[in-house]
Amino acid sequence: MVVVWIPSLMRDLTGGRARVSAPGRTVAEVLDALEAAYPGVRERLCPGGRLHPSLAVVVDGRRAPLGLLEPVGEESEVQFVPAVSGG
Amino acid sequence: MDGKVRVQATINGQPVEFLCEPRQSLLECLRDILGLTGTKEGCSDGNCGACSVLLNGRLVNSCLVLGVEIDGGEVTTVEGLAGPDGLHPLQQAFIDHAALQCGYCTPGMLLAAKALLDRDPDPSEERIRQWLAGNLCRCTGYDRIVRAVQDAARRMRRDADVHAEG
Amino acid sequence: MSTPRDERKPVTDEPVSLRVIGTRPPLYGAVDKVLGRAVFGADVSLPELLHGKVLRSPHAHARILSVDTRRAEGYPGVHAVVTARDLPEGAGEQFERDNTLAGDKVLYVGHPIAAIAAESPHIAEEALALIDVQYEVLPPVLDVRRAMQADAPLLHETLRTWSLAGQAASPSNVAEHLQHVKGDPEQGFAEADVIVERSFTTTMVHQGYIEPHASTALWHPDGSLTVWTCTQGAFPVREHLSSLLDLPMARIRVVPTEIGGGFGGKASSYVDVVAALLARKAGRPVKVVMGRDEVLKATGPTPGTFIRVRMGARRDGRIVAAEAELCYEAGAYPGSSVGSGADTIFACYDIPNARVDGYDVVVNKPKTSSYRAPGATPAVFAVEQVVDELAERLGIDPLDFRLLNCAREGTRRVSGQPYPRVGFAEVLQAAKAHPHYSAPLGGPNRGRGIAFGYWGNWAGQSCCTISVNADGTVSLLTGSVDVSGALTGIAMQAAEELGLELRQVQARVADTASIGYTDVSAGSRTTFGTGLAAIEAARDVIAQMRARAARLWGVPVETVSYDRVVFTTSVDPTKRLSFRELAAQLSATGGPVMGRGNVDGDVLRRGGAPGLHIADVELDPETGKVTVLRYTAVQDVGRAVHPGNVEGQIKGGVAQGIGWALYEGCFYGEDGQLLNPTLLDNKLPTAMDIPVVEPVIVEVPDPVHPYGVRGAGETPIVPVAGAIANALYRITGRRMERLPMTPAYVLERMGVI
Amino acid sequence: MKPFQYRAPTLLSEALSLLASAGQRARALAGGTDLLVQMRRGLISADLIVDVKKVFELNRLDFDPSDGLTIGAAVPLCRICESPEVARHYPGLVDALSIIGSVAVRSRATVGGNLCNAAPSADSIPALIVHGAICTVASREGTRQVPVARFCTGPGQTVLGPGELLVSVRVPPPRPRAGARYLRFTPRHEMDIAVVGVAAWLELSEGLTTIANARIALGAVAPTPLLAVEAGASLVGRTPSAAAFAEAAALAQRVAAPISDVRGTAAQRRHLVGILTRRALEGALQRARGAEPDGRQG
Repeated sequence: MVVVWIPSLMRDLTGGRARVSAPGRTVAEVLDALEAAYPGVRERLCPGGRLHPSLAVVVDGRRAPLGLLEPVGEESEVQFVPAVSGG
Repeated sequence: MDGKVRVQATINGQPVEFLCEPRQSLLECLRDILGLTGTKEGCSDGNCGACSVLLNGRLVNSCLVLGVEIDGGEVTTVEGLAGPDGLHPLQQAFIDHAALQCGYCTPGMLLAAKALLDRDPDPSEERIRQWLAGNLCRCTGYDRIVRAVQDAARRMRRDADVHAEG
Repeated sequence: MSTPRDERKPVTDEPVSLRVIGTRPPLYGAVDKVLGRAVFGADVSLPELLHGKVLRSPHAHARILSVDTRRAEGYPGVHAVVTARDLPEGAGEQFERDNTLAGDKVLYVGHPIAAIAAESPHIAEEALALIDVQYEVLPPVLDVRRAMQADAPLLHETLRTWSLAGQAASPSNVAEHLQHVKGDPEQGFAEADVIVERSFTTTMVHQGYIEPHASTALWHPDGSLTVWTCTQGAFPVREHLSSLLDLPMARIRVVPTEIGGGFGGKASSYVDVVAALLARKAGRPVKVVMGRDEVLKATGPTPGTFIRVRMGARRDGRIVAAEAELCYEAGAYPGSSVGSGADTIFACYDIPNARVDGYDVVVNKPKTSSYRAPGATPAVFAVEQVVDELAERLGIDPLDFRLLNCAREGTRRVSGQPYPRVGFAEVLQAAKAHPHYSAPLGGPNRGRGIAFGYWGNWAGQSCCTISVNADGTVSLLTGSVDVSGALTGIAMQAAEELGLELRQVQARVADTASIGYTDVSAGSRTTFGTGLAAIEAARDVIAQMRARAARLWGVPVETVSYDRVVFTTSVDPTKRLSFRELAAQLSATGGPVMGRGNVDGDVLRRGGAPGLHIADVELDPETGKVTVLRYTAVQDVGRAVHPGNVEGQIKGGVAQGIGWALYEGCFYGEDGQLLNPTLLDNKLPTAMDIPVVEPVIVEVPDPVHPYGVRGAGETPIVPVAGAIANALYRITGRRMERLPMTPAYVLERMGVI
Repeated sequence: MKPFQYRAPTLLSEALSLLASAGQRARALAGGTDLLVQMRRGLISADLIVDVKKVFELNRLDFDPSDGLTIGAAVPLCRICESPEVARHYPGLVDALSIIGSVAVRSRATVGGNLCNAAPSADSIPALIVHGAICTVASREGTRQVPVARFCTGPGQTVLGPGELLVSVRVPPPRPRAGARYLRFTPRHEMDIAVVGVAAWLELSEGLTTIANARIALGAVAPTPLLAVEAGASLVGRTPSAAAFAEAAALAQRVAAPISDVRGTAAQRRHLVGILTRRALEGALQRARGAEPDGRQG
């Protein structure tokens, strides 16, 4: 099961839980599983279907360039962090 | 738009003649009329030094001089520093000491340093910093520029002594 | 072809014997720069060239009722006048269009409204005065907290606050609210023996590059477009042009000129589309060069901020809880650096319980853009003073207190993301061992302050090609604009891989028609990210050369190897070819060899670069004037490819940090006018204001880069304001809660005026 | 910048008739480091620019022990500061002229330009005032003398009428046992504009024990550079002391009428008037006693 770190402003949907496990082979599949268990999660993260531009997906500590398509392993952990560029 | 004035001057040792409007600055004449784009514009109000050139041996901001004012005068720009036998010692020192990064302030910095060394062949660090205070640099933090000027001064003094003995 | 992406060999700690990396060769392009031959943005000239000037709003907030350009169009010497109406219908993102040429509203003084192309810049300027614009002036809002209030004037009627809690209902100036919560902050603060809370206000600051923006556009008879522009990223400019002009990218060629400083400010495009519109309408090439006042009024400075920080620690010196609220000015359109500010504020520390709230707030000022570690400097200015105060209240040496609490491998940031290997502790230990930390101050009214800052590294995408020439030299092309020596650092990594000396490597920056997509040179990514692409391209060359040797010797390619000196085959030890010798055989063994590297650096678990700075300052207690006497900057750079460049980045970043700390700011009047649109009153530090900065390089290799490289260019600016503030505290006994720390402010904090 | 005609007369009479013919639409150009900046910003516009750098009377720089120093209005600051006589007899003047703008600016900028630009924060004017300098103004109708203390009438405003030209400034000969000092406060250590400027001039009595005469002038704290009359008068007859200087400083603070702007707050300026007046008086005292004050600027 993949461990997903729930951003604080979304914990109203997960009963206050900061970490949630869900099955899936890609981030998108995990999100689908989360949506089933905690309705509203997908729309929060992906208003209008695409990951919000100010967010980046991190899988096992690595920013995932494929975003939602990024494959995840059995024991992977997923976080959503600010998309950073630079100056 | 007529009302142009004929200007004759010596630029980097070459006699030059050009037409310009009285309102065109020396900086504009050098860059847009004479194609000498080595001199740069950073502010056009005398606050950054990027447009520094020598006019009759004096360091000036070419954005605050009118083209018509140099009639009969002598101008040295960065394009006039290197000689037939290679880079000016200041140019070589700036490379050796990595005294530039983006290089936009470098032409003005080189002319300011030349004006200083023409007057004082062995300036103190304090004097160099005070003299170069009118030339802003945003990349280097200045100290490598100061080192390069000191090093060039040493080389030029040595060459002058060799020349004197020879 | 090239080695599969994920088999990067990790760098072991003991130093590999390197021949090129670690040396200090002169930089590519340096000779042309000292000769005045380097071509910067405004140096481009073409036959039939016209000159463009932009009409900018005199109001900070107004509705545009009408724009009448007829008189200007008739003015002798004018060839074209454009307004927002000239932007192709519905092309590109609305905010981008509006900030290129204002639609129905102007949102800051300097907002572009129209532009004119004429025979000379003077004629264009005169004709600007003939454009009649009717405004309905609206009240501006300039202070970030005022803008957040419900009754504040609204910049965008359609803007709703977005957050992960969902979309807000009513319109607001707050474009986004982000929040991170780690552990249980309430519980953490309950455990704390000492709690410090302070609020800080920092002024908007401009990057201060000496070269104003300049762009030259030329349309070709076949309807394609070439643009020469001084930018940190030619490809993002191409995307911007393609989007707003509704033109396929293959019909656009963006040629990056030399760049006279950018520091993040030239990662955005301001006059490229305007030049293109004017050139198309006039049927002649057009060059638009910004004046310094336009640069200061209308290009993206870094946000002004309001930051509240509260931290708690136990008597044993452990920080147990931290809380921060960051309100950042986005300027006229959403998109400040509050995200990276929130990501960086507690980045140096291992804090079990933390909450960070960030607000991206539009105000009637120019749209902000990046400035060297965007968002980090104000955040670290705030947190490093609170950390300093905690250490003092607990009676612990400030460096030891930071060592006790610094992040380590595996530490989770407030966002939950775990750290890979980063030299936080190594930097602190190196600083502690440095003579400066314990040297006597040597006089009255002097103080020493330290500050700890971090900048994560963005990797981004890069392309690089390397062609082998018949004489054994190689020609390298990359899309990364050469910001301050990065091109040399990239070429050095290729030379190392190829076993060549740097002077055998010709390296050039390619335009967008000559290389694959390469992200902007920013985010401390270029030497790292494009270096990876250069390494991949070099390994691709070696693979192809091994195949040619195999063909020459009639042996299986697996038996051929290259030890960066000679190609050999295990089949017959007498067969040996140097790179140069094999290169001479290429045409006879199958034709030219070209290696290719295209990389997405983000695939790698990247660590960033921490820095600990030590600042000695002297204060004139009667006038409040501050002089920086001595400055030491210790930083983990992973591996210094070109130590001279890394030291140059540290010296330059500290110099900008000193300007930010003591002298600089974009100061606005109540009516939204910029009060200091010149370099006289927007005071960049001069050669008399910056001491000799001593860089101390610490090398804790980043495991994901073959040579351990980290991004190093941005961290140097981050701790400076905090270090100077902590030094001033030791003299005045007062914490500095505002930037810039002008003489007047210091006197006020001391209660003298 | 609007187009204009350019003339560079060599005769004063020619310059004066050119200026008179175009009236308000003509401007004299000396160094240009203020004039060209303001024309470029549209704050000043002219149809005729009269370059006065070739007119003999405006290019004089001569010192005479009895007449004093005559500075032509078109003499560049660098030439003045490099003159050994000026350095020896008027170090208080060099304090001010040697820090205006930058090296490049001082190659072109002139005392005449600084006076005609009449910025409240001008560095040369307070120093000229305490030296008792007098302006020589010419027009086709003739010439007149105007003390520098009365030359400026408001920010950017002077007594010059249409067709009038500032020809030169005469600085009285140096008096024995007298010394002057100019200090200004700027956030940066160089290349900056005065938040406050203070010039002080002291003349000691025969026995060097008391102050025979004193003048204090302030910059950037009123619409024009300001002679602080009471502050100077308060020192006459007193023994030079910290207390006396503090009293004079307080009087100077009272006459100052500073504003708040992007360069400084009124409270800061009022405070700085006190600090710089005291320091300038101490420097003037050292020079009156034949010593050199420490080089540190305000």
